[in-house]
Amino acid sequence: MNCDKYKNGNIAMSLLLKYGAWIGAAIIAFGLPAIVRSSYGLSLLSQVGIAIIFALSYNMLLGQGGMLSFGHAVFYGLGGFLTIHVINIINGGSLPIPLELVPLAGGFGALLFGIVFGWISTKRAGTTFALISLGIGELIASSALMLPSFFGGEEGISGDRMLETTLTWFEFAQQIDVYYLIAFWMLVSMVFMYLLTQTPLGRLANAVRDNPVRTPFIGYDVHRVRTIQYALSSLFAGVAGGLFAINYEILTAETIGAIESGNVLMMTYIGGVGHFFGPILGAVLVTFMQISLSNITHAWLLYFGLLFMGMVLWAPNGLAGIIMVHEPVWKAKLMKKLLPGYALAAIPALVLFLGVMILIEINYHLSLSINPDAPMHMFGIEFDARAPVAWGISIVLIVVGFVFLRRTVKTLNRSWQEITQIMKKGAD
Amino acid sequence: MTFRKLCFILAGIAILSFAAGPATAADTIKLAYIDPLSGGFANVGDAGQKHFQYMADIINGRGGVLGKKIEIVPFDNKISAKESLIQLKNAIDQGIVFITQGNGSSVAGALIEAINKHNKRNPENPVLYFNYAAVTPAFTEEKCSFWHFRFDAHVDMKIAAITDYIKGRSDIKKIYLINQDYVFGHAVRDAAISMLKEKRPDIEIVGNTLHPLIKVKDFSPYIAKIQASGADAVITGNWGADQSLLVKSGKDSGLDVEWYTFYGGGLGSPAAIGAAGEGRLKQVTEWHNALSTEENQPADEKFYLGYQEKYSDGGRAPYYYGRIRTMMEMFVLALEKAGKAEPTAVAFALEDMQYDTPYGTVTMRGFDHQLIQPLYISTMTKVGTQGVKYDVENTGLGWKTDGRVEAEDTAMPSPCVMKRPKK
Amino acid sequence: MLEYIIFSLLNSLLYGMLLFMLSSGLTLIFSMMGVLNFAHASFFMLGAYFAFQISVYIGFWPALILAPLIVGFLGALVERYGLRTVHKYGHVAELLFTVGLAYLIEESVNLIWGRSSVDYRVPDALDFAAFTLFTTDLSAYRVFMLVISVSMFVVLFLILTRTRIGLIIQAALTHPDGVSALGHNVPGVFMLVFGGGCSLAALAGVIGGNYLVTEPAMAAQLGPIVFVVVVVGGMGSLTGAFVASLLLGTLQTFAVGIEYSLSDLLAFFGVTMEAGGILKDIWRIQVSHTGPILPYLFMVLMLIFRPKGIMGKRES
Amino acid sequence: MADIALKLKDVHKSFGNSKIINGLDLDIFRGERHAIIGPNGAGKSTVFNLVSGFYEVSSGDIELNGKAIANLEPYLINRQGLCRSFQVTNIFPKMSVFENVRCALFRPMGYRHSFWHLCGRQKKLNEKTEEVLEKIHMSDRRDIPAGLLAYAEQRALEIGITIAGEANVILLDEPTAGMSHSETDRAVELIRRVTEDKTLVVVEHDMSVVFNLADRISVLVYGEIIATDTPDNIRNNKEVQEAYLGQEVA
Repeated sequence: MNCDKYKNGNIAMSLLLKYGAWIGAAIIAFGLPAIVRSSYGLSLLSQVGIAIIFALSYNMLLGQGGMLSFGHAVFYGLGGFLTIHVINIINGGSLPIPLELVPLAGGFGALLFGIVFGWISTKRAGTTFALISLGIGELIASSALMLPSFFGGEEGISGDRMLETTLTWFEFAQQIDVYYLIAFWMLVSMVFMYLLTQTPLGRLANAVRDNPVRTPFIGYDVHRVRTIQYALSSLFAGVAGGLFAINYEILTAETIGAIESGNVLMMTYIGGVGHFFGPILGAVLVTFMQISLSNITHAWLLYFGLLFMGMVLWAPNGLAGIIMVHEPVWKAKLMKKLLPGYALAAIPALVLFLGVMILIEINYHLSLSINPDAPMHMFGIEFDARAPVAWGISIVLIVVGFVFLRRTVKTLNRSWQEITQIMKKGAD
Repeated sequence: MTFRKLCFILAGIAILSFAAGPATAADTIKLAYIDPLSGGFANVGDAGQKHFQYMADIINGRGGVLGKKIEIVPFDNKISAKESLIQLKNAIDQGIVFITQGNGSSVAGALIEAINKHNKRNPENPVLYFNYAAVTPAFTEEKCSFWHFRFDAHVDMKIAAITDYIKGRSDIKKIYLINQDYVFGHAVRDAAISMLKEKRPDIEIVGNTLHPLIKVKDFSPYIAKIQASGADAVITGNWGADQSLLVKSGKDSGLDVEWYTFYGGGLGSPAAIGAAGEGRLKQVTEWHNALSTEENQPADEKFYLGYQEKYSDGGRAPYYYGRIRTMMEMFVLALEKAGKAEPTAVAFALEDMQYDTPYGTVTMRGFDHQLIQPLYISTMTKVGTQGVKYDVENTGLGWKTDGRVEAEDTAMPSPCVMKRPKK
Repeated sequence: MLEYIIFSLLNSLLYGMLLFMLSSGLTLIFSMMGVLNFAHASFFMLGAYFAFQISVYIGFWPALILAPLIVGFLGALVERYGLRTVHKYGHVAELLFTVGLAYLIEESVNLIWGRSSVDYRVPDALDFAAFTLFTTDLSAYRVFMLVISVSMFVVLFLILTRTRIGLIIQAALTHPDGVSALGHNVPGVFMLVFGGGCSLAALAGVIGGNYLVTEPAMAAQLGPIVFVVVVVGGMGSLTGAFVASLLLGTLQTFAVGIEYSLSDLLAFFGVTMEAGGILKDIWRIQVSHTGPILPYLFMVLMLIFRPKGIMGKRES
Repeated sequence: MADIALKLKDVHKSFGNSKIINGLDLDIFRGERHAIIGPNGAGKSTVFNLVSGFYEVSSGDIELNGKAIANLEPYLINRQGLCRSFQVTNIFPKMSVFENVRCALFRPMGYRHSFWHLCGRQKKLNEKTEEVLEKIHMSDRRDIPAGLLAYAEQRALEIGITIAGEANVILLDEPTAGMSHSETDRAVELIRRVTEDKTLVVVEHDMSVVFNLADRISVLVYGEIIATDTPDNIRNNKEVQEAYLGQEVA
């Protein structure tokens, strides 16, 4: 992501190259409803859009500023609550704001809180910051139940998004209208958050993350840089919360709590903190897993936990990291050296996954399903979960998969080493 | 081809492969069950699903209704309002028009709001919501909705039953109120204070404490306060760990009080409380597992044992929601009366419907959609003593009836003003 | 009133000691390895479940010894094959690893023991009232808990001050870099400390599991309170953790008894508040409602104004 | 009397009971290259840390360009026109070489905490960055993450960051530590070139570097300056020889 190459030549071509990703994103965002027509699918996509803004705003802290926060949902939730109150005030009569602009109310409200909490908590980074964010998160989440006139107690605050004034011809009765609004704000937020990384502040946030000791000697107060970055990140989290309010028309205390904060951390980390687009991937994947996977299997939490642990152990740079290590290889036209290795490793990996999956599903069926005695269905095959055959098959699959995976991974590693060497030579 | 292009192509393929539509509805009458099926509250959600499945088994065994079978379709909402709304959309997309849910007033409130809006915005395609356990009074009072039916007694009704029972207990002179510090706890407290004042003005309320929800690990300080107040009885709406820890902590300090609870028999609570509740823990419910023997209802006993055999996980998760049976039977009657599985017609059919349970007649009040049913106060008692035949959750302890409160005595006035669609 | 105060003091002591058992292991782990172990409470839960299972088969007393040993062994394995792998990616990765671990442990417990609470009971030998003071009983089991936790503190203290390994650990607490320079097997010490810390949490689980409720949510419900103890007590200081535990125990116990709110305070000065909305909510909150959130407030203030903690030797 | 850029007056610093700096007086003239030498533990790095605001002064005054700077926050001292490098390499490892230098230019070129300028569009800023890269001979490495550079290159980059901001007083802490002979020669050449018309204070162990580079040398022993003079005079100073230089120079 380097914006500083001054390219001469065909301007149209270079513009397309430069903005291709954005144009593509816009086409995808606005084109998806042509493919996904069900209202459930659109709800899912709407949630994905909200999650993308939220995760990107979180990465402004973790990835760009080196601040690990356990309380980011505070701003998401506050933004949401402020927005729903604003919606109710507008419905009450006197305040003529079109619905399309209402998310900004959440954003700027969250910004104010972000300035205050940011100033309090960013004096120190690292574990101290993490723990302060955790503490503040707990405090705000607890007070949500104690201050029912703002947070609405357990039932939360609800409102009606069908306002009198709108800027567009949408009336926001149907999910599709709301989806377009979310897609619009998602793209706007994405562009702004990307541009922010290209400003002096964005670079200074990187500098503070990389080396807070050195930063004062280029003339900056570390605390102030962090506070501004933190506040701006809250702004976008607030916008995400505002869209949440419009999408669901209800805000409950769960939006502000630790689970939501943990969620956004996982999304961002699984997606990859090192690249701008990482959190987008994470938000898409995790939202899908949480909502659709839970309809397929009750063991989804276990799969999710395993995925997360696997990423932490073997892919600390997330999905984006996995993709981006291949960029130089592709550029050097060496992919053909890797592909056989991947193909070879994919087979035992699948076998291993299948074995683990069968084992997990059998166990869930036996211990947590409605009726353990009923036969199980997997891949259209009906079988008895207590039968030793099923157990035997899964264990054999696991053992075979594991043994061969180890071997193929070794080969894969060797071809990687080879490739790095070739590329090094090429570079020199 | 650039690396970027490759990534875009792959992403495109991924998106297209996702675009599969939902399965079309088969020829069954579907009831969407939206409750937590994973995470911390999954045990409660699982148990509810088993109750519904058991009832569906029975109804389908009789040949179903309107010539169709009933199908329970579970949706996992992880007890989150947000996820519930997404799952509601999911259910509607699958052509399901009957929804049921019970756990969490936050979820129930969100569903009522969402269903009201959905039905207003899509009048040709309405859905109907049966609430089997969310007890916030407002749902059938200020916030009442034509599309919502409640089959559980709400907070004020349960407190009315408890206070009715206490009215006859002249040995209780001092009462302590301890509740969770959120809307539900406040409702329990307020109702208890006003009804006690009305029914037993001589009783002194010696303490009134709110504590934070779920956060308290050690209840001994609260027990010390109760101890110091000299209370004879405690009324609490606490559920889950807040209830178990409270009662257990009371036993450890030798606190000699009666515990009047809403959820003493709630799933997992008897096992968690165990012997600490013997002879002290009381609950207010529409049903418990000793009723069939106490009132000599062998058919109900058979019903209970059938569930225990098939779905109770070796007795660890026993039959609990008597009202789910009532609800499903009334649902079947309403379907038959309406003659079609159409929400508006079913809703009108349910209004003012009466149904005879083994333990008396219940009425779905037409003007606010609140079920009026008799309630029982029962005490946790050792199996084999005082006619208690079955235990709960393999604890060796069961329930024994202390008193019955007739349906009409639990009925509360309601300020409900309902907007009805045209018939 | 006297009765109330005496029992509140006793309660503070008991609760504080339970907190200390839970957090002492974490203090060691956090100070030495810098790992904010989110799975610590999960090991506490594992201790309770193992103890339950063992007590079903061979009784409570063997469980008291066996369960912490098994959990300690598991903890050591986690350190050896998990944490050590992610160590090179930095503290954030280590911390997230423990978050994932907490997830997995909870789901596994669900899978093995089911989603409801298990019937883990106080052993019959201890199920009586030790003595009655005024009108309140003190159960023998609570006395037993007190004895176990105090003796654990003493043993831990002796190990840390009197044995060779203890001295190495102490040195590593304050100067983690220096120890490796002296040629000690630091990875080995880390494994030992992590395993040991986990088994301390498990011991708390064994004796706390039946006093509280043994259920899959018990780890999550405990929440980050253990971090509060570690932070307030200070990095690298067991004594600090001890003092902080007792302090938090007292704070929470006594806050319960104070039923004054801000409006009462203002009324004392002759001011009456006529406010609606959110202000009214704030005025009406009584101190007794805030007991369990006070620790977090305490932690945030501590981190802002004295990040070393009460007795910490260095900042994190 | 020449113009004084940096002045230390009776500066004391102690950590607990141990006194590290004991009444230090030092005048650095504008435009000179001044080396501070001394045996290990004499307090050379401590002096830098005091001047740059890293440590608080126990007592005494420090003046930069005539303004008191003692106990100011480091970033404020930096804004007064002082910049320093570190003994241990101290760059921004995950950012590219170009970004490293550019970051050092934000404040001097008036960008403050701007989040409304796009770096790529700031022509002057980028030209200036290229200039600095040219000066430290790293233009061809501009897009490499700084953490992946070779050691000597990282040190060169650090000097680049330090001088980029047009601070008029530059503090370099052992700029050639850990370098080979040829690398050292190149580094000295670089320092000489980039500190033209600036005031340079350098702490250094390598005596050939010191005598090659410095206009004046101060000798610091046990927290006190025992001599300040030209290289030749220092070389011949008996006291200095006894205290420190000894056989090293001979």
